[in-house]
Amino acid sequence: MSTPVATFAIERTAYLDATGRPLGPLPAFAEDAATVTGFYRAMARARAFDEKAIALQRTGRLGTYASSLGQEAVGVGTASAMRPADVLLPSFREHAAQLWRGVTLKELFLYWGGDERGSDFAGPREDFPVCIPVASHFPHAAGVALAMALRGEPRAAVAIAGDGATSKGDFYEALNVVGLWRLPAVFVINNNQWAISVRRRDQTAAATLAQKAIAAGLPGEQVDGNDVIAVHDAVARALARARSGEGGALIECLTYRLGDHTTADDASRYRDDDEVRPHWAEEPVLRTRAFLVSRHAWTKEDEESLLKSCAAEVEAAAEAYLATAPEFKGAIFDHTFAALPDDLARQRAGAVEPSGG
Amino acid sequence: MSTPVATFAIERTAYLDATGRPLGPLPAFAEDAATVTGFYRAMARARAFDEKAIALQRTGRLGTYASSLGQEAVGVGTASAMRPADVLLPSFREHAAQLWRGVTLKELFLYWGGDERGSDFAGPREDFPVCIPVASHFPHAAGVALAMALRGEPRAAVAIAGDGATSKGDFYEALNVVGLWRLPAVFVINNNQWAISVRRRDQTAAATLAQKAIAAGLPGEQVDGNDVIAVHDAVARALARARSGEGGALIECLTYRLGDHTTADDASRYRDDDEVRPHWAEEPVLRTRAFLVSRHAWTKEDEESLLKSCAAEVEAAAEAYLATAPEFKGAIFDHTFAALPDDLARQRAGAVEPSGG
Amino acid sequence: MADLTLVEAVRAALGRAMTDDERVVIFGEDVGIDGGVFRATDGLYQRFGAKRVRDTPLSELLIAGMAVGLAAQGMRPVAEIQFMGFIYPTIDQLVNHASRLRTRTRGRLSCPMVLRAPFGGGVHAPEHHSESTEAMLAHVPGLRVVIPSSPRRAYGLLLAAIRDPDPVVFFEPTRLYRALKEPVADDGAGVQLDRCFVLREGKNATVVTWGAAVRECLATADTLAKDGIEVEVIDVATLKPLDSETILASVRKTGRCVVVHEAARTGGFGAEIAARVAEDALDALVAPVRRVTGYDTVMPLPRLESHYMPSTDRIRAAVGELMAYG
Amino acid sequence: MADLTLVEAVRAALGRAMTDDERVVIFGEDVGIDGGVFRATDGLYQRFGAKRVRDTPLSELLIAGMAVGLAAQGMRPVAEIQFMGFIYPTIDQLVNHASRLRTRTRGRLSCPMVLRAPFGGGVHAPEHHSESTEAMLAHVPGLRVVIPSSPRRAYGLLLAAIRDPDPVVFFEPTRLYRALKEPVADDGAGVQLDRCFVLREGKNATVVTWGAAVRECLATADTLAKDGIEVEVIDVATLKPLDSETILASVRKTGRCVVVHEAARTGGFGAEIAARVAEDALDALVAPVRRVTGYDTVMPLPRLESHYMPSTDRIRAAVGELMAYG
Ligand SMILES: Cc1ncc(C[n+]2csc(CCOP(=O)(O)OP(=O)(O)O)c2C)c(N)n1
Ligand SMILES: Cc1ncc(C[n+]2csc(CCOP(=O)(O)OP(=O)(O)O)c2C)c(N)n1
Ligand SMILES: [Mg+2]
Ligand SMILES: [Mg+2]
Repeated sequence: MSTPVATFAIERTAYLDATGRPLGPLPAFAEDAATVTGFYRAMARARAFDEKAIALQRTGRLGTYASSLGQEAVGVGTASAMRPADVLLPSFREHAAQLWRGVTLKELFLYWGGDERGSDFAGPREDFPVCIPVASHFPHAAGVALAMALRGEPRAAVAIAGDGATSKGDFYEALNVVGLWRLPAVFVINNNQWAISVRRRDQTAAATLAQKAIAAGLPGEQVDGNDVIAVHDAVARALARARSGEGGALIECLTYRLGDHTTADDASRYRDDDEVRPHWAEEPVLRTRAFLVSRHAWTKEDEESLLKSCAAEVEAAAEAYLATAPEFKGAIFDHTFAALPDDLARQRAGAVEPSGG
Repeated sequence: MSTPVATFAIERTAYLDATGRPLGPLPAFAEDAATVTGFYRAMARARAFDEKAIALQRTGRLGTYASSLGQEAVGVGTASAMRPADVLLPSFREHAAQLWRGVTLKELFLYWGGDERGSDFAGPREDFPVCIPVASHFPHAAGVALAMALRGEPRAAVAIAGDGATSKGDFYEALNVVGLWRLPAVFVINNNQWAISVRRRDQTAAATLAQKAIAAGLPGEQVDGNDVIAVHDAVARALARARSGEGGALIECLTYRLGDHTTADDASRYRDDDEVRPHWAEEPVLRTRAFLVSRHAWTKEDEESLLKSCAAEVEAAAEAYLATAPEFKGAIFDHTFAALPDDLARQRAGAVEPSGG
Repeated sequence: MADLTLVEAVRAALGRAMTDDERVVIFGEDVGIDGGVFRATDGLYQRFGAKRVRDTPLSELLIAGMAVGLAAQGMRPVAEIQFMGFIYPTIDQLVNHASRLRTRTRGRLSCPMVLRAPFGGGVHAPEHHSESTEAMLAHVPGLRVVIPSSPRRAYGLLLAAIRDPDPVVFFEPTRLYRALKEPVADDGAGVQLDRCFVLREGKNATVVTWGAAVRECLATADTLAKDGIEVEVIDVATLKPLDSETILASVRKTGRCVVVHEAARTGGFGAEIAARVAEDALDALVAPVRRVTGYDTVMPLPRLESHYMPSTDRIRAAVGELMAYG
Repeated sequence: MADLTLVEAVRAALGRAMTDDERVVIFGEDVGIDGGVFRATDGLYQRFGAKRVRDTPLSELLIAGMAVGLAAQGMRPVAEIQFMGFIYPTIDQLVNHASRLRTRTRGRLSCPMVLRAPFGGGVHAPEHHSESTEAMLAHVPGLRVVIPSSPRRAYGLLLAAIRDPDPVVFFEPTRLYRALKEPVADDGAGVQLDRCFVLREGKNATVVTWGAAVRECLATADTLAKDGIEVEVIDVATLKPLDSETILASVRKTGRCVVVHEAARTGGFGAEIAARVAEDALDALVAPVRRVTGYDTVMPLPRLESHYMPSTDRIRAAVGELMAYG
């Protein structure tokens, strides 16, 4: 005899179609043109950074770099839903989110240029640095959220990672404890359909990534990740629940990686331009602009002046980065521990003095 | 605008109530009294082993031992649904499954007595030894299943572990690839409600453990784990699908750990007898006997002779174990590699000759 | 001043740290109502409540990763891994995060966490419960690795580890948990990290060791003293960062060095100590360095376990051999 | 005989192994149509098909654990971890399973698997992509750790590793992947494991090294030769089990020993080599042992990376220092 004991449903939310036309009523915040204009400006700024970063890498002045091209709505939609006191734990592709949080362009250039000072953010002092080992920051987010909950603070942790990250045990173990202890942590998946050369459908047989939340007993949902209004809305709703003690959530943002995986990658080895092309018609910057234009909230002049100011800002930051001398080599040692142990002090002395072995 | 994109349901199956009365029509195999009698005999045999193992441990003649008291239907229901050519990957509590597979009582005593030869099974040569690091054998099961699939063999891998094991990333990563590649692997969860002192509800907020399959896009179901017919039926159905190339499954068996976690544990520190008592009324050995008696397939004489033969067999195996001299100390070295490397040969020589350092 | 076993001293230090500092939180598997499988956290759940003494799901990776998040937020997580044999899923978090959060962010974030785990053989434990792999972690830059060998040092070193501003892995020798009692003052005094302890002075040979093997080394020194051989016994205590000076000063005095550990020989931490001697006290050596260790084999199950352990016989033979030199 | 780079030699060995033995299967992240992020598996997916060359989900633990299952079933899994920096989730499988399946079952099951990973610094890679933690695995009983330092040895050692009946971790120095070409015969001939290679003979000092540092050591030997100092350069190649004899024989001849590796100094595998010298060739030493290594710090990001690496200057200074003795 079989009896059903549990049922589940996963929903997908979108507010704008690919051309920026509303699919129905918008959330209240989106009726405020200034809000969406702010999102748009942030996405454009992130894209300007992206272009410059690639250009610097191509000319040997930056290290390997992971472009966020076409995925800016995930970062901006997420970060804009956070409060300053919340903590962001980003993967290596979420420059848009980091910039919104107040990480400076120069800091980003420094980090991707191979300088640790790029992770010493002057702005969001509690935000985590970029996480390279995929999904390993989800457990940190659980810990950050637990600290907030223990202290009774109305704050939350937000971790972002890719579709590939959802295959790691780290993701699952952390999601499970967020569900179990109702921790104020929101996990945002930038499902850009690719993990380097591996397609989303080759990561998991799960029909959605959002349904992975069911395994952890907490809410999971899909949103159109090229729709900055939908992303912001979903993250804001999740954060409101988290702050009021109702626990965390998993949010899958459906988007597309328009560029190579990183500057070290050549996507033409594993995907055709024909596959990529239609996604250009759905990308978030274009779409948001079309929306704003249709609302008479954005003009050609606005656009020109935005592009100009972004370019100038990015250019200045790049120059400031390039003008920053590397640290003194002693820095290799100085932050290993709070105080330099004797054993390491000897090594430092040997390294700093030319005679050292 | 939100639209549902996926829905899921989890079912629970049971054939017998706690007193052994059928809840409805039985699967065909259960109408054959000889089959269910075989299950019963195997459960009784496992319990006899269990009692003896605890007695040996209490008298200092066996190491720490994990009792399977009350969970025999999981092991017997699972193993009896397998074919000899399938491969079992057991956790440390699945003696009942191992015995059905042909591991000898003496081998089990040897293993739990601290002798590696106990894992050199004379019978099921391809079965894995007991897995102690919780959940770490699930990836092995995926690999075993992949080997079978690559060779086009109609075989399957079956891994068993506890409710606590479902919190490990190992479980999730392995389940995910079984779903993705439709591997012939069945993961059976002995949900005995406890992971040492941690309750099932403190492992995960998921309403069922079966629903964790949804995260991996493969079938998951619950069965009454004290109902050997239900367990056998679910595993047999899953194995039939697996062998015909339809992929794996997750089966959660609801049962109860009637004893301490191991002989090193004192469950009275964290649970009351009052909580345990009702579960004695649901336990599988009693229940199956009641079913057989009601079908006139089991008599008092059958019972007496079974208990006697089990006791004799277990006693003989225990004596054979106790009479087995430990290996020569060179054995520490001899199976580290297929051939002893020079470096290790020197260490062996030093260890074997009394003068060695 | 109560007589405490090592595990009681650990418990006292944990209780003291929780009393002194609200930021201290304890979590791990079965650390709550059960008080830990070795009872290291016994009573803490009852004293400090379910918020600060938490049973986690069965997820070691998570335990370590959550500790990183808590520590970065200014808490003082003290997490337990039930046995060293189950610590491997945490290594990614230790190597890639805990040990480097400070330097990656040039000091903006830090990771004052403690990860405790019992370890070592000789207690006839099940498979995977008797290994010693401290050397793997002692190789990780940015991590402290601390191993107490007596109730008093366990108390003081654990308090110091919890107060340390950087991550500490704290390994407790199972074999010593209840092997001896000594008076331990629960006075909140830490014992300095990063220092070796000379437990017994001697002029003929230096025996360097840590953890449970300290007992066999002291016992061997007793025996050898009867033959007129004076052995200096050093408990390394903090493997990383290593206090070379104490070890080298002793070897310069004795001219002979034996390193003793339970872990497998090759790549064990004894190699590091032997290397330092070969680098910085070579001229003082009158005899080769010797290591008395576990073998490069898997730790055997209990029936053969005793053949694997560095016994007093093996230690005595090694010292004896060196005495023939010089 | 084609001129191949090291990464091409790896690819040739993989292709050869797959051709010779149907049981060989390759899997990992991006090893399929992309041919691996370093192109080590380029073309294999096209040649051998999607069944035998498989992209896995992004799950390192699974990759190692699946290899154990396949190997126990008689297959010959050759799995790739994309960078050594992501190998830590596999350590549990390597320590608790791969390395001991044979001895746990007294030979009934075994684990003939290979886990490949690129490693090492000097290529200005992103964070976590430049470390060298081979010593952690070289401590694990039952595991072989092999590191090639030339295209020819890469080809032969990898074939031997794949054919070996026990688990092998095979670390490929990223910095050498395309640094040099040499003629490599794709003749299916393996190179014996468990042997060090004397790459250059010399009578004044022994330099022991492995991986990418072999290049700097050979270059230093060239320079020093001009000053009349004859350096013997040994490529360890198989770290575990270690071929002590070759190293000790050399040190007995030269009386001087410098160990060079990129990994952090403390607990690095150089310590093991120094320890063996201190144990078994002490009488031959005319000078202390020296280690030229990375520091006990986290590998810096590219801007400071060069200060961390064991440079030819540092190697030359160490040999020079030792020449002042004896
Ligand atoms: C644990 C780990 N394994 C492998 C890598 C190498 N790697 C870097 S990014 C990446 C793919 C990540 O895919 P996804 O999670 O979808 O994020 P995306 O790059 O698409 O943003 C891989 C395999 C890594 N950084 N960490
Ligand atoms: C990875 C790991 N962590 C911790 C342990 C210690 N331990 C042994 S059994 C157990 C609980 C297991 O619970 P469950 O999975 O429900 O299985 P059960 O013991 O109830 O059969 C724990 C924590 C272990 N063996 N492996
Ligand atoms: Mg992706
Ligand atoms: Mg259980």
